Amino acid sequence: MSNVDLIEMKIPAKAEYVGVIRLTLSGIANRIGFSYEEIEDIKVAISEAITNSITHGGVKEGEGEITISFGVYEDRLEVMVADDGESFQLNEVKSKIGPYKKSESMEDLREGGFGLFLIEVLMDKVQINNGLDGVTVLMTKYLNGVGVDLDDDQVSSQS
Amino acid sequence: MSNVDLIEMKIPAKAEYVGVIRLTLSGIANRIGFSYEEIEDIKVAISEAITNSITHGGVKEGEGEITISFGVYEDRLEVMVADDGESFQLNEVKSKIGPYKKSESMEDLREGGFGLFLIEVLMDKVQINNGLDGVTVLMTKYLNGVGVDLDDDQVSSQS
Amino acid sequence: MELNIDIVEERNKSVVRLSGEIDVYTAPQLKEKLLPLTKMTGNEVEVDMEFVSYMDSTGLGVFISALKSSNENSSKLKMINLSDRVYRVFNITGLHEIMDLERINKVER
Amino acid sequence: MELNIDIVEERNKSVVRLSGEIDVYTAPQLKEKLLPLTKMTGNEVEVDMEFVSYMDSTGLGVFISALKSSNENSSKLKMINLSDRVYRVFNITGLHEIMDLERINKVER
Ligand SMILES: Nc1ncnc2c1ncn2[C@@H]1O[C@H](COP(=O)(O)OP(=O)(O)O)[C@@H](O)[C@H]1O
Ligand SMILES: Nc1ncnc2c1ncn2[C@@H]1O[C@H](COP(=O)(O)OP(=O)(O)O)[C@@H](O)[C@H]1O
Repeated sequence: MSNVDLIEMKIPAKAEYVGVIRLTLSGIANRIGFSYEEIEDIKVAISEAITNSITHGGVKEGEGEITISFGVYEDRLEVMVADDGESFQLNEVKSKIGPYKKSESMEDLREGGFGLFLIEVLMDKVQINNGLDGVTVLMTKYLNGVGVDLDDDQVSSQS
Repeated sequence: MSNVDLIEMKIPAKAEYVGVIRLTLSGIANRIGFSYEEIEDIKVAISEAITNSITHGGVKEGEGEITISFGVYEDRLEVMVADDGESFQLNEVKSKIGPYKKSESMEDLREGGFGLFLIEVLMDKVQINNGLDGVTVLMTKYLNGVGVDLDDDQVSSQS
Repeated sequence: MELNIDIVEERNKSVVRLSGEIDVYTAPQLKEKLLPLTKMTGNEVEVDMEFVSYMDSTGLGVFISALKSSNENSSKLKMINLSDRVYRVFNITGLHEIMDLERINKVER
Repeated sequence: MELNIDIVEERNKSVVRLSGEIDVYTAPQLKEKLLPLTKMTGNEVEVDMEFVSYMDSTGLGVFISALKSSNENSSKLKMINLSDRVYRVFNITGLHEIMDLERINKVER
């Protein structure tokens, strides 16, 4: 018996299926023993990753596919979201994301760029891989809320 | 754009994940427009198929894998449940299943055999395939509750 | 996605309050707790199913074996407060004919 | 998994009652209904979020563009009855500093 259960899902890259994944996630996270608050946080993080795959994946709405893998461990949940769209310049993007800063004037206020930031804040560990054939976001949430750094790259080695 | 959305899931053949599939199903069926009552019926049918894969699939608990595919059409939902376990003698089984009959005495009352019967009653169309490498159950539920016989074997041709 | 099983022992009577889902995952726990109660001669086992939000054939299996056991041991088994959903599963399979079932807000047997 | 948008027009005031989830699927509908209200000079737009069960950054995007529009058109935008969950998303991103937010059972801005 291995110490991880893998659940894999493939959905069309369509906005209407993000809510379905949230339902699946709530069942899985509940099994692991996460609290209501934690489950709601993970829901947001996963939705952000899937939303990015849908809106930035570079595929025409409804034509791409998104793979979501849940790695169920005793002490944590690993979620991988992978699309088959275009990659992006992570460093360039990283300089733009973050919370709202008072210095921003109302006119310049960006209307996006909060998704990756929310993922980073709400999850304990985030790893973004930019492949030739799409983007993979690997997110980890620990049961006790503390992001201990263990050798836990089982799911990532799959990507 | 194709006229069907496919959602595919792979789960470990473990009892604890049947409830997760019910949550996923409720999201998908809700999107299609099924009523609460219909969704509850489909939940039972799918759970019966997955339960059979877990308990009769012939794999040691926790070692097999079950694939569940949802075919989302405008007028119907197709759900396929496939395991990688042993096949069974469908005809032999068919003679045993069905509702309780008054002739059965209390002592002989069977404790199982209601699963496949419930699937047949609750869904509009059921097709069971016995392969060399496992059993595949394909279930269809129409939106209006009427099982019209159309040329709708898109999902089945995948199995 | 869990099943909570609450047992209150009264004189010659056991009241079993269930809440949650009865499926392949939770049915074994239910069987383990329910069967011993039906083995006590003369005992009246009342299962309150008001808060059972889901039940499939795995639940039927448990209640059938509990019914058999109560017949063998001269105890009584009764299910009360069945929702329409839960009753539907007994009804479709014809088991409402041999089980003592009381629907919620509707008296039947 | 849907968002219901109910708009009641009063004198110089629009009350928008939301219920359901704000995500990538529903945000476009919300934007389409909310933005025109902020374009009416002098209008007070009050968004009641008591029954919003889920919101992510796609919701923030809608409210940011509504805020910009209300600044440009001299209207007012206010979100009321925010649950802890919904408030959390505004708060983490720092947007609570520029938005007129009223939490449920808690007055803040
Ligand atoms: N899956 C993805 N595929 C391609 N580009 C992406 C992906 N995810 C994020 N990005 C890039 O990162 C940027 C920041 O993403 P995010 O913080 O979620 O904000 P937003 O989506 O609102 O722009 C996006 O604008 C996009 O350029
Ligand atoms: N996925 C499966 N793999 C192997 N055998 C199966 C499978 N599904 C059903 N069967 C066979 O069909 C029989 C009837 O199934 P069912 O009506 O669900 O009742 P039960 O599971 O309670 O026996 C089972 O006992 C089993 O022999």
